[in-house]
Amino acid sequence: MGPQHPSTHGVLRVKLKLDGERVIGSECMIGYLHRGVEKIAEHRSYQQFAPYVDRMDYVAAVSNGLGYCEAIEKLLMVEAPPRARVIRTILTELQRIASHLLWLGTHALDIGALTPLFYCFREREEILKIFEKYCGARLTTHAFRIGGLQYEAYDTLEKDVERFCKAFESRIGDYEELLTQNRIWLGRTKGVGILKAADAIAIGATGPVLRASGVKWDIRKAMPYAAYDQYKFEIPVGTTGDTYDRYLVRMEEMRQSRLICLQAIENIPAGPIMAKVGKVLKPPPGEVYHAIEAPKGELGYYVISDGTVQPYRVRIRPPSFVNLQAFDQMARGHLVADVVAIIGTLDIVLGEVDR
Amino acid sequence: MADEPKEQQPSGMPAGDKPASSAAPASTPPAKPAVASPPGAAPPKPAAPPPPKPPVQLQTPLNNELVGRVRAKFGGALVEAIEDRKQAILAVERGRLAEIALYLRDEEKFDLLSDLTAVDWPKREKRFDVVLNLYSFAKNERLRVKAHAGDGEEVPSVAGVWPTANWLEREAFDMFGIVFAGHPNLARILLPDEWQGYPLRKDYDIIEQDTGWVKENLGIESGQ
Amino acid sequence: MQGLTQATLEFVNQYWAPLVCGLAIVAVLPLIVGYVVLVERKLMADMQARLGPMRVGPHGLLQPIADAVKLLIKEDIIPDDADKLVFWLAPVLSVGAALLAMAGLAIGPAFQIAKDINIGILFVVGVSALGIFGIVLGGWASNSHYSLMGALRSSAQLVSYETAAGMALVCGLLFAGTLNMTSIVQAQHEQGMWFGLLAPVAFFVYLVASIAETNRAPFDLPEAESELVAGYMTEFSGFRWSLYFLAEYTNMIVVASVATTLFLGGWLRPFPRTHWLDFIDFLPPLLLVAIGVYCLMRTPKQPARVQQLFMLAVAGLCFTVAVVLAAPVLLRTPFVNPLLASAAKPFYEGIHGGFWFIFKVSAYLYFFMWLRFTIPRYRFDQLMRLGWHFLIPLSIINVLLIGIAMIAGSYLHLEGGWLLLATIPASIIALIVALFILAMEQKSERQQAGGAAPDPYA
Amino acid sequence: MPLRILMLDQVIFYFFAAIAVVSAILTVTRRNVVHSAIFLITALLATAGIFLQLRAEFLFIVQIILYVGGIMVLFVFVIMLVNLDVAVRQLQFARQKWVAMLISLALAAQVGLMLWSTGKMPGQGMPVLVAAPVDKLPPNSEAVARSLFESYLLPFEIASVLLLVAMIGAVVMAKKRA
Repeated sequence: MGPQHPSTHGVLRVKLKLDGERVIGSECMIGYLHRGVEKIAEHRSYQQFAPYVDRMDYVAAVSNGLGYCEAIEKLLMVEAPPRARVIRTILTELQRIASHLLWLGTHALDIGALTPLFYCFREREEILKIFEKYCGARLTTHAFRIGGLQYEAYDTLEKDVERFCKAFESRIGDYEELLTQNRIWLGRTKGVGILKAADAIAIGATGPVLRASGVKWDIRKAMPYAAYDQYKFEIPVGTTGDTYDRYLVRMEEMRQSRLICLQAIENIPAGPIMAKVGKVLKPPPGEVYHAIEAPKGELGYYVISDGTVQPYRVRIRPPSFVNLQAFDQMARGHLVADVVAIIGTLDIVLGEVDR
Repeated sequence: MADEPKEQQPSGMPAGDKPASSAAPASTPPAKPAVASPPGAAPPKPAAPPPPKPPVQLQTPLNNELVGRVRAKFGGALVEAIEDRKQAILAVERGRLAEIALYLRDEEKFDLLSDLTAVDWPKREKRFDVVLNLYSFAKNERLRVKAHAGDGEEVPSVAGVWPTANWLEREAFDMFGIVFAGHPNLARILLPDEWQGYPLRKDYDIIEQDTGWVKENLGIESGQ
Repeated sequence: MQGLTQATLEFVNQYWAPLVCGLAIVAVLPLIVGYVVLVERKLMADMQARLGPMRVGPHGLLQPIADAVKLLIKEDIIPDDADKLVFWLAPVLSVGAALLAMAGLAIGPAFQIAKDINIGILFVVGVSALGIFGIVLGGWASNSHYSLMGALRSSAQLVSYETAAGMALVCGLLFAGTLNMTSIVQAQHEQGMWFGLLAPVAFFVYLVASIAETNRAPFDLPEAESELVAGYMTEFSGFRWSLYFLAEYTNMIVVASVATTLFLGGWLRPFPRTHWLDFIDFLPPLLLVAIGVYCLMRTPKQPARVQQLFMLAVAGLCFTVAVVLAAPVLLRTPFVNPLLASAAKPFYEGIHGGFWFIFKVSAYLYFFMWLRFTIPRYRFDQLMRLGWHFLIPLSIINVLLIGIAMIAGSYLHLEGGWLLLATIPASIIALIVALFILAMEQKSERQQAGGAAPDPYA
Repeated sequence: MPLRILMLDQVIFYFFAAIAVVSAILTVTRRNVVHSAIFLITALLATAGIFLQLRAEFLFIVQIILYVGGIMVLFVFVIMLVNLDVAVRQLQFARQKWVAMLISLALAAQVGLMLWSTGKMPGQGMPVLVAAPVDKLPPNSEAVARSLFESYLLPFEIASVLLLVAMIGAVVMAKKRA
């Protein structure tokens, strides 16, 4: 299946070894979208590198930005003010819903259901409108700054988010109605691409892929960052770790994110939105590894500073790159038609895989 | 990007490698990672405008029970244990990395290898740092294990211990040229196989490209 | 001289009338298919919270013509080492089969091209089976591995679902007693009961099998399979591709009309024999009047002047058809002298019959389209397993049960509506058997859940 | 029956017969396998046309469904699935030329005898079939059905059992191979 394949979410080439219809081995050829982000990081100042981070996982740009800014704040031993942290949480959760919506739409399209795609894009459009009103950009938002936020929350932010969350509850009902009990959908996803818990941990899968295999671990709960410790939300966990469980986990995650947003907009604390951080950042020499729960999994930043304006080394731990490793063992023994479903359920974004 | 890539040697970094190291484990390897520069030697650069931060103690020697157990088990292999910004870092000897990794996974329950990457310190004699970021579900803790490797020296592969290291090590090889002994199929993962040179090394200039490969495959003079 | 005119007259009605009707069908059909495609795109858009084609003509009403012109102009690429003869023949074969099948259909009591050929339904089914060649040869001629695989898959699907469809038809024919289209509808008229109600399971099996046979909705695997791209149609472009497209939609119409004739009572009014329900006759004209009024209301909103004219024309069309439909009904009412009424009788049946037939066919097509937008696609082996393990045994058992019910019915000399007493238990037993097969299927699926799905070609 | 109608029937009959003969010849002579399959299909369709022309619609549709819709589909399937380039290259017919010549001669002799003997019979040589008027003939599907299920029920049952056995045999063989 060549790089221009209609259903590989970007430029991914999969070499399949087939016995008739059955897949007996596979090898992912990646690197088509490699832009050398980490090399560029070593030649840019900390603030200048922030927009590059959005281009990696272009579907969930806001959470990339959050991860990077928080990593540098940890490096500077600086804490973002509470108001900034709450607004950051709201925007990141909205981005998670948007990312899952895009996943649901394209995944359902690959398996043949035409309608969910348009429903998902209708909701996603509303979220992108909120981003546009907040920071002018829809996709690569560069919404956050190191130390806090650049823009004050626009006045109708709470109302927009509330209107969206109110409408979203019935919308998820629509998707569930279309797919969850649908016999053909079950036929195409039940028992496809099974990844047991032990294998998931061994292969380093994180995020919904890991949780669907039964491991109850979410960085937002385990090591809360931004303002996640102030809100109550559950972590959905699957049982068998097949495509259907990943579908259920992500649907439940969308609901939880909606709850977080609702709790967050109730009281956005007043106060400054930017910590005391100078124009020129020269973090004291040293290193830090900071990971956040991106929609695809654990997104980690390992930043080493040598006291100068430019980071000495920025290493980005991409969840899609690691989750894609599980593809080979998941695809084995399935038919070619299932390969499409498995790529969909891993929810990989090639910008992040190749960096 | 308006600014031109500054190549000048970052001023503040203490030049050369400082042999002295605070904790005095039995056999200190000659070179000491500049990163864990002794606290006293280089006064932490106070960021210009912010209020003069007290020279906070960033790299403090770490001595919790984990370090104790590891030192008891491996003694010399554990070169150094420090804590940077409340994150535990163990520097271990390159030769026994795989063994220590197995120990950390089984006894210490660090069952998830979040990330495996490498850092290039051209100034140091043992040039590369292979950095493993581990996480344990049971203890909800992170640990960073480092091993120093010179150019061309082989680092034992941990793909056996954590299968996720397979691609991560291939990427480290692709970007830095570090050879991992015992890796199932060590080959380039992101760049084309015939690409010459290792991009993420400090001496590999950002403008530079494998012009040979570009000319031959893409048929254009040069990437720029 | 007299001999000559008599001979030509006989010659005309024997050979020329069908020829002219045939030509009419071949000319009108692409237009009908074009508008069926437009309706489908509009429906799909409506279900997906968007508008669908709006640009060409008011509400995209001229879109099909634009499509047809585009397809005609598009460059016709022939893969270089493809087999010229077969490459040209394949689409023609599949369109020919589909159009030929159209000839056998009885649109209304009056309008049927092949005047009640004795083997009606068999003719339609047999000829549409020729369509498989179009697909297989098309796949082979385009000489690419993928389209060949797609062609083989879709023909395997067609062949296996034809058996299921055939058995379902047999079950329907048990009630009708004859193969001739018009007499089947006559039988339904006499018994006053649609066969679809007498044998619901057969109707369901035929419905599913007909969807699979026209490669649509959940069974449109050949062109949907991601690596087969467009299945056997990949290499065809421009007009050749539109021939296949025309064949697919004509097949859909053929299948829909066979179902309406056999199961939904052809051109009969919903309750043909119950006279106190006669007001149903007024329904068609009222419906068309309503559409006409709606168009009138919409005309001022049309932005462009020409679109307003077009909407007016559509409204006018609806009104004239409404009048045409209303005329025979009014004539038959008591206060019109019987002489005129009797003259209007055949005229009334023809027009109303035609309306009801088209209404039922479009309802059937609506169901096709509705399925296509909502449910995802079957994998090829699931599709074959459904066909062989579930549909075919179910339809055979159903024929058996309906047969027994018929004998019991004749033994207790139940007539018409009373026959339901016998057929309902038969249908229930058939459903129980269906559930049993499904349960067995589930069990066997669970056993080899570990192993992968069985290879369809094994 | 005015001459003109009769004449039209004749024209249609010869038309179909010509197609049948030509495509039969082409089937044999074609080098490309799929082309010969197509010509075989046209030959069968032409014979079906002749059935129809003789007002035997049931036979017409059975011919189409059985031969063209059933058997020929399998032929084309086999041609597609089995990669035939190898078979085409080997020329096996070289040796049987003489045997084929002999058989065709015998066949020609037989046909000649039949033609010659009719000359002896009363009536003018070739028995010219008169196209039966359309409405007098009983609808022949009933006729076929009645004869099949009443007068020849036993052979019909035996044939169906035979078919069943053949089908089961095929399934068993396929199962073993898979």
